[in-house]
Amino acid sequence: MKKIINEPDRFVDEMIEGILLAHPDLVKTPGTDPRVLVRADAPLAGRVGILTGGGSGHLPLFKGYVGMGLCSGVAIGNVFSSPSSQQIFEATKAISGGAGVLYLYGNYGGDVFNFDLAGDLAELEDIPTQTVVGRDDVASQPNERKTDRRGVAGIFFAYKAAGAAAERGDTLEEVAAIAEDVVEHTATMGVGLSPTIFPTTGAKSFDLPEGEMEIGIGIHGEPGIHRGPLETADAIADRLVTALIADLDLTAGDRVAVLVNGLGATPLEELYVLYRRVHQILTGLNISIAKKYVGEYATSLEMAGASISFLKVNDARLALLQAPAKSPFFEEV
Amino acid sequence: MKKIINEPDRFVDEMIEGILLAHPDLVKTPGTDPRVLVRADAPLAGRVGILTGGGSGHLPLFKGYVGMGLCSGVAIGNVFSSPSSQQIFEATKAISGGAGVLYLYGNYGGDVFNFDLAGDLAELEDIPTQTVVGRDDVASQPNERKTDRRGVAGIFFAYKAAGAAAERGDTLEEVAAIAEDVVEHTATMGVGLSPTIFPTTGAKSFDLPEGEMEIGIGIHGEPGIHRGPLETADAIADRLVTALIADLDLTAGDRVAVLVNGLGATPLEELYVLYRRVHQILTGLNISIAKKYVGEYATSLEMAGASISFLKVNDARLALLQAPAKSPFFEEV
Amino acid sequence: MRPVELNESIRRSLAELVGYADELRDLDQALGDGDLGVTISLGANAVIESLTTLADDATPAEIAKTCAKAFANANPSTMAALVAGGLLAGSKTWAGLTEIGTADAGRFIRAAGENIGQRGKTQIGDKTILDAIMPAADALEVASDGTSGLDAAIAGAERAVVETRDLQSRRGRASWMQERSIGLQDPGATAFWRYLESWRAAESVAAKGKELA
Amino acid sequence: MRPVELNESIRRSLAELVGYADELRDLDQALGDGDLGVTISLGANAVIESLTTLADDATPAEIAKTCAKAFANANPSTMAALVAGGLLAGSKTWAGLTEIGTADAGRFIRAAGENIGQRGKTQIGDKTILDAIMPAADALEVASDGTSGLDAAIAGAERAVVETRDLQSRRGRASWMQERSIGLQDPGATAFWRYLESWRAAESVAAKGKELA
Ligand SMILES: Nc1ncnc2c1ncn2[C@@H]1O[C@H](COP(=O)(O)OP(=O)(O)O)[C@@H](O)[C@H]1O
Ligand SMILES: Nc1ncnc2c1ncn2[C@@H]1O[C@H](COP(=O)(O)OP(=O)(O)O)[C@@H](O)[C@H]1O
Ligand SMILES: [Mg+2]
Ligand SMILES: [Mg+2]
Ligand SMILES: [Mg+2]
Ligand SMILES: [Mg+2]
Repeated sequence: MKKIINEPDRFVDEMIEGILLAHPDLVKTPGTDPRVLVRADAPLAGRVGILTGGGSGHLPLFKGYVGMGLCSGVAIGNVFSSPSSQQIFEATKAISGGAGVLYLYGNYGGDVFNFDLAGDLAELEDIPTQTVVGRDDVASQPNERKTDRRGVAGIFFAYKAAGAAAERGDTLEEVAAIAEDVVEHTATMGVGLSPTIFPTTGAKSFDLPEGEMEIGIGIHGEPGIHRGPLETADAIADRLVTALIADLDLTAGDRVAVLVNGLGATPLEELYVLYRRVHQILTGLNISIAKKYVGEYATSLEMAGASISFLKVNDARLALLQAPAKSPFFEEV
Repeated sequence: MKKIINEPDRFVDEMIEGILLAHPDLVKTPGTDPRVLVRADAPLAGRVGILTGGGSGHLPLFKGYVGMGLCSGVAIGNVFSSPSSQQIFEATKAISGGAGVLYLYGNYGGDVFNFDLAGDLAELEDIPTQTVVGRDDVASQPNERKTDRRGVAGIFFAYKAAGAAAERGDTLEEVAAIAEDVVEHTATMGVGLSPTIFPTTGAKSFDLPEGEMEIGIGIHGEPGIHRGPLETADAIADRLVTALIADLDLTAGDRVAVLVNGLGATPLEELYVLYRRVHQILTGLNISIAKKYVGEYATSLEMAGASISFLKVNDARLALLQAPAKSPFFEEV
Repeated sequence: MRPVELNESIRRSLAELVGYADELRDLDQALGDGDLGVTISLGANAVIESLTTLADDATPAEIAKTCAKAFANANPSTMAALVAGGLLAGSKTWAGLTEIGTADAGRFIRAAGENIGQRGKTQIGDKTILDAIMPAADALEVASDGTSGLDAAIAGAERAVVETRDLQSRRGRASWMQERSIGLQDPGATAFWRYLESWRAAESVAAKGKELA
Repeated sequence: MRPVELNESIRRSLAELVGYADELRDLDQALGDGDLGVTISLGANAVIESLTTLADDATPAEIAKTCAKAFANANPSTMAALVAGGLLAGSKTWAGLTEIGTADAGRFIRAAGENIGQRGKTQIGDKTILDAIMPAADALEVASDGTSGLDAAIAGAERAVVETRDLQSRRGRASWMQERSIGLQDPGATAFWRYLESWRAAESVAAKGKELA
């Protein structure tokens, strides 16, 4: 294991401690549980709170998107595992400003059932909640079963749009509808080149022979749709972009936001080599790129690989992406 | 090789192409050589230009710091090797707004001699230049020979301060003096856990047995000062911070800016575990942290490891760090 | 069974269940992410701990709620949340009861199963824990006495577990394996079956202990 | 030597020098970053290419400047920049000359060495290319004829190269190895020595070619 950590069991808590020490102006722990993190100014009276959550190991997901114009809070699990319903419930109370709370997180069973349980607890305390799950990984289910897809990097678009809507004072129904609309128009596909090593066990998140790649891999190493010899950046981009265009049914004249995301160990240089090709393909098809993001937005510790996400935009969605936001890891001015 | 690239020989050019396609509002190629990149609004009449440059493979160094309040341009070499004097000279002309050009880059022979040659060419065209080299790696030379040190991540502080000074209209002498002052008060030390693989040859940048670490390693894999079994994050932070405090002669009451920098494959989570300890040590010594940066600021492709940089600040230096800046990879508002 | 006996029986059975943690880890490794062993052992220990400090006058429903809360938070996961939600739903069928019999156990388990089915959007045959729960509820509800009811419940659960091998997983992490899930035994269903077996084993040891005393 | 001959001799010697690329790569691998082989082969080929298209009436100084420019940009590095700067400085000593003799070559090399020493903040004994350059300049300046001058220059450079083995590197990348640099031969000095050898080898082949013709 090539990790700069102390006791593996303390990894998550120490990481959170570091974030709190580094960004006390932006985030805080409202109670005694370090696994609950909220905006420094939470709760915002009269505003919809947005709560996300999930396993650790994906920075800047999920805790990196807590801030102005983004999520209001996060419940943090161990590496790759769900936070508890109790933690989610605590976070819900801490961000509730009277206008209800939107649960917005990735579609994984553990997270879903724990958020649902927490929602039941919140209801008992008269905090209305609604739920929208990110489910953008087109490799995880065919289009007919798209509501069962895993949620990966594309949830960033939903955070950004829903966060902007909550910030301007939209109602819970409105914020949820915006999140749902964005999720509906988001698609992602990734490629994995090497696995994550779990800090506690030293196990690998998946096995891949040297020189091979897995197209469609999930951010916890979930199986993809094609395994074979490593191809060129252009060939990989072609595979991913073709799948995304088909899934979103993009045609000439459409506009998209593009996110080229690194999964951890892959250098930024390679993400730009990928972006280059994505840009060429889309431009060639007369699909215009209204906004682009290149960097690490949702990782899997030191996994090597990348993902490409598209959000099909219209004026409303684009305006929400362009609205100001500020968290420890993301800023839009 | 686990790389998302096309022809290895085209790696650098395609990466630059990607950056230009992604950020045409921020950067441009002034001539026909793709290895010369400048601010989209360059040259700024009456302003000092700041030119940096060096080998590729260190994103966001160097090309990521071209923008408002930072560098005006960059000359880009192959992976880990210097740009040519001709490229540096072209970049000089492209950013010269009549007030002279500051050469600000890391202290490596190839870069130094090529920048010097370019400076001779610039002189022939009546463009005054001055040179300040980043030389912050305390592991590379003892304090008595500090002017011979390698330049690593700490040059970020010099970019930020000199860039702010140039932006507000300081003269070449003033901008150079500010850069020099910041360099003089900057110290960095790193730790390496696994090497970079060169895209062209597949060779490793250094050899390190599994389970070992190298303290003081350079960003091209240059030898450090201690090699031994991998230690805990806290023990590593203790080693690095102790060396930096001694080198900068920090005592209670001093103020510093802190940069915890990832070298490529090391997850952001681990950088926060490191930051936590750095914060604890400094606070314990009554040294206050006036500004902090945690993330990837100067990498070495997919090398695993991290570095810690301190800039001893006073009011003047801190104000320059706080001034607004905007490049494809860095923003201060 | 009175509350204090119920409390003790649950603790004894959970101590027994922990012995199956490795089996469950391996099954979940093959079909999912391998954390079910940890969920079960941390969850069982957390429940044991909170039942140990529970007041003697706690009702059966309160005991069930205590189990739910402890299990939910020990190692959050699909199983933790579904089981906790199921226990809460089950506890509602015990409202007002001060002692519980075999049929009460059956009703509890049915309510838990229905809740899990709802929350998990699952039906029997989807290859989940539900497949093992429902036959056990059936058996307990019609049983003439506790011992035969438990035996029948265990037999029904075991049959269902074995049958999961031929099914394709339709829910959760395992469903991503699609056809490759066929041939592998569902870890969640196995966990429930092993829990019933643990109960029987623990009771028979306890009964022997009482005989000797 | 007239300009056209000079041009041809340089090209022939550089073609010869490329044969030493692997040796230089290995030496630089041990003491630095291993790119010297590439610098020398790309640099040599770039110079050959630009000399091939240079006008026949180019002066010796112009030839030297052409070499400088091509070598500087082929594979930018310490060696590329220092050699290019040295060539430019040397070319100044040839201002006005239409033919060059052995002593002119000596003056050229001395000026180049001084320039490298200045730019590199280096002195003899720092274990750099300078260590090999200066003895060669000494030898050529006092030589009675070209052949003996070249032989003496080569002998002097070789001696200096061998002596670098016992020295500690005080400049550039190699200096970071501190004491561990002792025992290893300086790649830059070796490159200069091999260049002189390449010149001699190429000339003798050319001379044989002329005899046969
Ligand atoms: N939607 C669902 N409804 C009911 N049971 C489910 C569902 N999804 C998964 N399960 C059960 O959960 C078991 C896995 O539990 P666990 O290991 O905790 O899941 P995870 O690690 O994916 O959170 C499966 O074997 C299956 O029995
Ligand atoms: N400051 C210096 N002055 C003169 N020669 C130097 C200096 N630094 C390095 N050299 C020479 O350069 C050689 C290495 O050249 P090169 O491989 O191009 O360097 P790098 O790869 O570090 O840019 C050394 O063997 C030495 O002879
Ligand atoms: Mg990373
Ligand atoms: Mg990285
Ligand atoms: Mg599991
Ligand atoms: Mg070299």
